Amino acid sequence: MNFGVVVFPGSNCDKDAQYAVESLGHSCQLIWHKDTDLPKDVDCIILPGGFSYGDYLRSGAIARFSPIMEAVKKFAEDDGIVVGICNGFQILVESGLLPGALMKNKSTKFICKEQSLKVVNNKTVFTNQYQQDESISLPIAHGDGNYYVPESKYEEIKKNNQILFTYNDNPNGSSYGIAGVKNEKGNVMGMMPHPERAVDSILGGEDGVKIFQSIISHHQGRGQQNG
Amino acid sequence: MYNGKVTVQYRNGILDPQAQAIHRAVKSLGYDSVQEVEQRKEFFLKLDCASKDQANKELDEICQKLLANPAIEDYEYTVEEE
Amino acid sequence: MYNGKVTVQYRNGILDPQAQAIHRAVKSLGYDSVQEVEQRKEFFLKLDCASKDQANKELDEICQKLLANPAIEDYEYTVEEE
Amino acid sequence: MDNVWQSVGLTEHEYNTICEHLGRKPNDLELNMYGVLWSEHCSYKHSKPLLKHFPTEGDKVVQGPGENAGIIDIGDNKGLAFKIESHNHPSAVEPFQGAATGVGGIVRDIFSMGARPVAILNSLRFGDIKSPRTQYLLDGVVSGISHYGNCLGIANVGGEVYFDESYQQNPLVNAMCLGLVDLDKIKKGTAKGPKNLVMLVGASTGRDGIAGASFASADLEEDTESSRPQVQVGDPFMEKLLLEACLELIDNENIVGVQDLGAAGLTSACCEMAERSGTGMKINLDNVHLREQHMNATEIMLSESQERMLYVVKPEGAEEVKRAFEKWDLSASIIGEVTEDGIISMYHKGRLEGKIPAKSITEGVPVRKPEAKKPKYIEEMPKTPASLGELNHNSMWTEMISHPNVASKKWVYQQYDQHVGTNTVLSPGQNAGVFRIKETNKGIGVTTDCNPQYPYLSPYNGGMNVVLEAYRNLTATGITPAAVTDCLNFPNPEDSENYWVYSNVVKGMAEATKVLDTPVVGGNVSLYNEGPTHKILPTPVVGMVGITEDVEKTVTSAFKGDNHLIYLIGD
Ligand SMILES: Nc1ncnc2c1ncn2[C@@H]1O[C@H](COP(=O)(O)OP(=O)(O)O)[C@@H](O)[C@H]1O
Repeated sequence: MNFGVVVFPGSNCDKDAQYAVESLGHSCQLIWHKDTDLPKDVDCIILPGGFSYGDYLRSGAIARFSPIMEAVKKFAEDDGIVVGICNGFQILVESGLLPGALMKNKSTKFICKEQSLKVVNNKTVFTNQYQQDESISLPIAHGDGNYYVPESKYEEIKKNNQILFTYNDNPNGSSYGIAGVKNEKGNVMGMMPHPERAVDSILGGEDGVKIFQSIISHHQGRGQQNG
Repeated sequence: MYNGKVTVQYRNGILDPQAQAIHRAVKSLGYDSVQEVEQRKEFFLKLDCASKDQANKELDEICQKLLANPAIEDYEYTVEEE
Repeated sequence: MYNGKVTVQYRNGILDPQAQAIHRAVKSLGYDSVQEVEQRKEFFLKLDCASKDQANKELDEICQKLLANPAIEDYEYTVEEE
Repeated sequence: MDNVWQSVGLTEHEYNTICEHLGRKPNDLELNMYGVLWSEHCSYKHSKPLLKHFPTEGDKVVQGPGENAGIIDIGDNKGLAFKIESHNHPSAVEPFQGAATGVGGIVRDIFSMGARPVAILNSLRFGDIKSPRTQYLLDGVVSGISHYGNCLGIANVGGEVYFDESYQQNPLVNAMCLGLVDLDKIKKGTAKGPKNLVMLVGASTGRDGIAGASFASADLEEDTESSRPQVQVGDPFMEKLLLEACLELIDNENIVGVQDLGAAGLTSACCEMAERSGTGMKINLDNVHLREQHMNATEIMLSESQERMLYVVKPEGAEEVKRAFEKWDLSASIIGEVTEDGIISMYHKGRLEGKIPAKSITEGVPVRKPEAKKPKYIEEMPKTPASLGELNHNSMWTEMISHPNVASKKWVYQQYDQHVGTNTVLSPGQNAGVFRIKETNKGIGVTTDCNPQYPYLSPYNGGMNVVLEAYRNLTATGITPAAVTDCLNFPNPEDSENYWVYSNVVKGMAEATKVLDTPVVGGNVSLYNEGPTHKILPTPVVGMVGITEDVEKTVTSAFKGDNHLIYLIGD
């Protein structure tokens, strides 16, 4: 499977995401934000963590206008798989590909720690290798990870099973403890925790591997269906 | 030349973590009189537009696209000729 | 009850990287008319003080201690009776 | 100020030496340049003779002191570049920006050598934790480090936070950075080859931090609002772009030399680069991209605006190099060329504004050797320890583990990104930080250490002990120590007691590093750390690095299970 990771100015987890998917045996290319087209053969686009445009104004607010984002939107419309991690999640909500908004952590401080999460929905492109309601542990590292959805929207995304992960003890004040969501169609997801940092036991955990494996397994299944 | 002034603030009902943190800090400094803290952002833009209408139009677009996030923020703006 | 309004902005000559980044973003969206971008913060505090003088005094202290960073920012404030 | 030399913090003797060098009186621009370059911060005039004691050579040493950072050979054609630096006085005035720009400065030192920064540490000292001022400083400093380092995406792998009354007026903020470089791609701060072009890259130049180096070389006064330099605001985003662009240019053969702009801005970068190569530079200040209008030559030459680098580039490659920076939306201006004459000449608006021999500015400074006198407090120290009387072990235990110097610092390092880069094997909270080197089995261990009580009570032995403690920290995690960088934080060296302590601490550290075979490949000196009533304890922070061939074998300090035996090893 071919992954593509977009490099925005200020991205700093781009190479980590690349390393993670490559270490799982898949190919990955870095895509420059000023490009207007995605490489022909990519199957999944990752918007990586970091501080695109220094997080100035609001996290993700400026990066969403990068030239490549038009192509990413088109890719998503055509059912391509898009994953936003941390800053990538912020870019996806700013560009309207995912619901909600990300505000400053309730403590107003940056938080870097191992975080326990619950897999709320395991019937998705991104989570099919986990058990329903499984408790997993992934690193978080963010200053603006406080996810906001108004109640009405919450009811809607809950009904649509769009919530993928919730925090076991809400570290940042997120509405309903939400840590990761997908779009209604189910091909775009964003999450604040860093699965790409949890694919190697020597770094403290491997609970992130299944996210990539879920995507890969979904993709392979889709390939078989098609032909 | 036109001077545009934009104010952006959180929508009603959305808790602003920073304003809350400031409120807590003010209290911990002993200022118990303070009942409420809110904050907002102001932007000042100088626009070299052909007309005031044009400046108004451009500024409104800039607010919508960039300066405010409609999911959580409201904005207002004014334009004056320099 | 008194309504205090504080504005805080960078001192002249101090680098404001955020305003610069916003300016570049506005330009890259095609708004070449925009010549300058500045930003500042506004705070609104409700003070339950015995007198306007008292409110003025407390607000000034809060600005100095907390809301503004005297090394790089200037502040102004007004107090009105509600 | 009665005399011209005093206005820039120099002595009459130093002023006369300048006149000799120039064969005339310096003009205003030149005098100001000498003022910053001959400040302690840039010239080490009190420290040079002492620093000679340090061992600086060894099998692994690729680059010793004198460049932007030291480098050791860690095998597989890889070098480890590392250095520690202080940003004490700026952090006392504006903790957030002071600490943030401190991180920015040390990171630039590393990537200007061609190394990719992979880890940072910070060593912090504050006064009484209960005082509001300490809380204000602490909060600002930690947020500033977090703001800058996190944005750059460099993992924090360790550090220290220590509280003592003596730092009440003068907190210490030392930051260390480590990077990896291919040994055949190391860049140096040289300006070889007359007619090569001098290029200024990165942020525009404003009136920030003018005379910052002199400010760092004087005691902190109670209210120095007017004499304080304009605070420098850091832009970590700009630095990240600069970092990526510089590393993308690593294979470009048209690049002759690279230097970051730190203290004394263009002045020291131009002089140091030229001095290292025995060349000069002709600088046209009209070409410097400015942030503010109407800046004069002195302001441009002395500005300490952050996130700037100086490149020396072959003329035929200049366009290509410029384009590489433009890819990252960075400005690059050609501001001059290298000359044979060994002189830095500065032109502004068509006029020659100043001419200074590059050598005199870095080498010409008269060394100061203050008187050294054994401090009274040491003379008067009782020879036998005071009796502790009846001990209540329970309360002693509780008191110790709840002391702010012993208690967990998680509330600090939780604000730093410790895992970005996916290399961190041992993160803060352990005896030392350890990160792996991808594609190998190797790991690098690093620690910063200094318990200032020891050098205070017994300078020579205490100096040794600081090195030994760092050594123990590394070995305890399974790392073989290899080399040292140090940050010598001391009070005013012109006081003879202070100077005695300073020199003995350094001699003790030198002895220990010699015996342990951990050469000192770089460091930083920060003197004049005192306020109106408090002076700091001698605080020679040691940053020690080491290597393991098998990173899987590093160990954490936690007890691993029931019934395991506990041993106490040593005397
Ligand atoms: N400012 C800091 N930044 C990052 N890590 C820190 C900081 N202060 C302390 N730490 C980490 O906390 C742990 C304990 O620190 P310290 O009490 O100084 O340990 P020790 O004296 O045993 O070396 C160490 O792992 C250290 O790296």
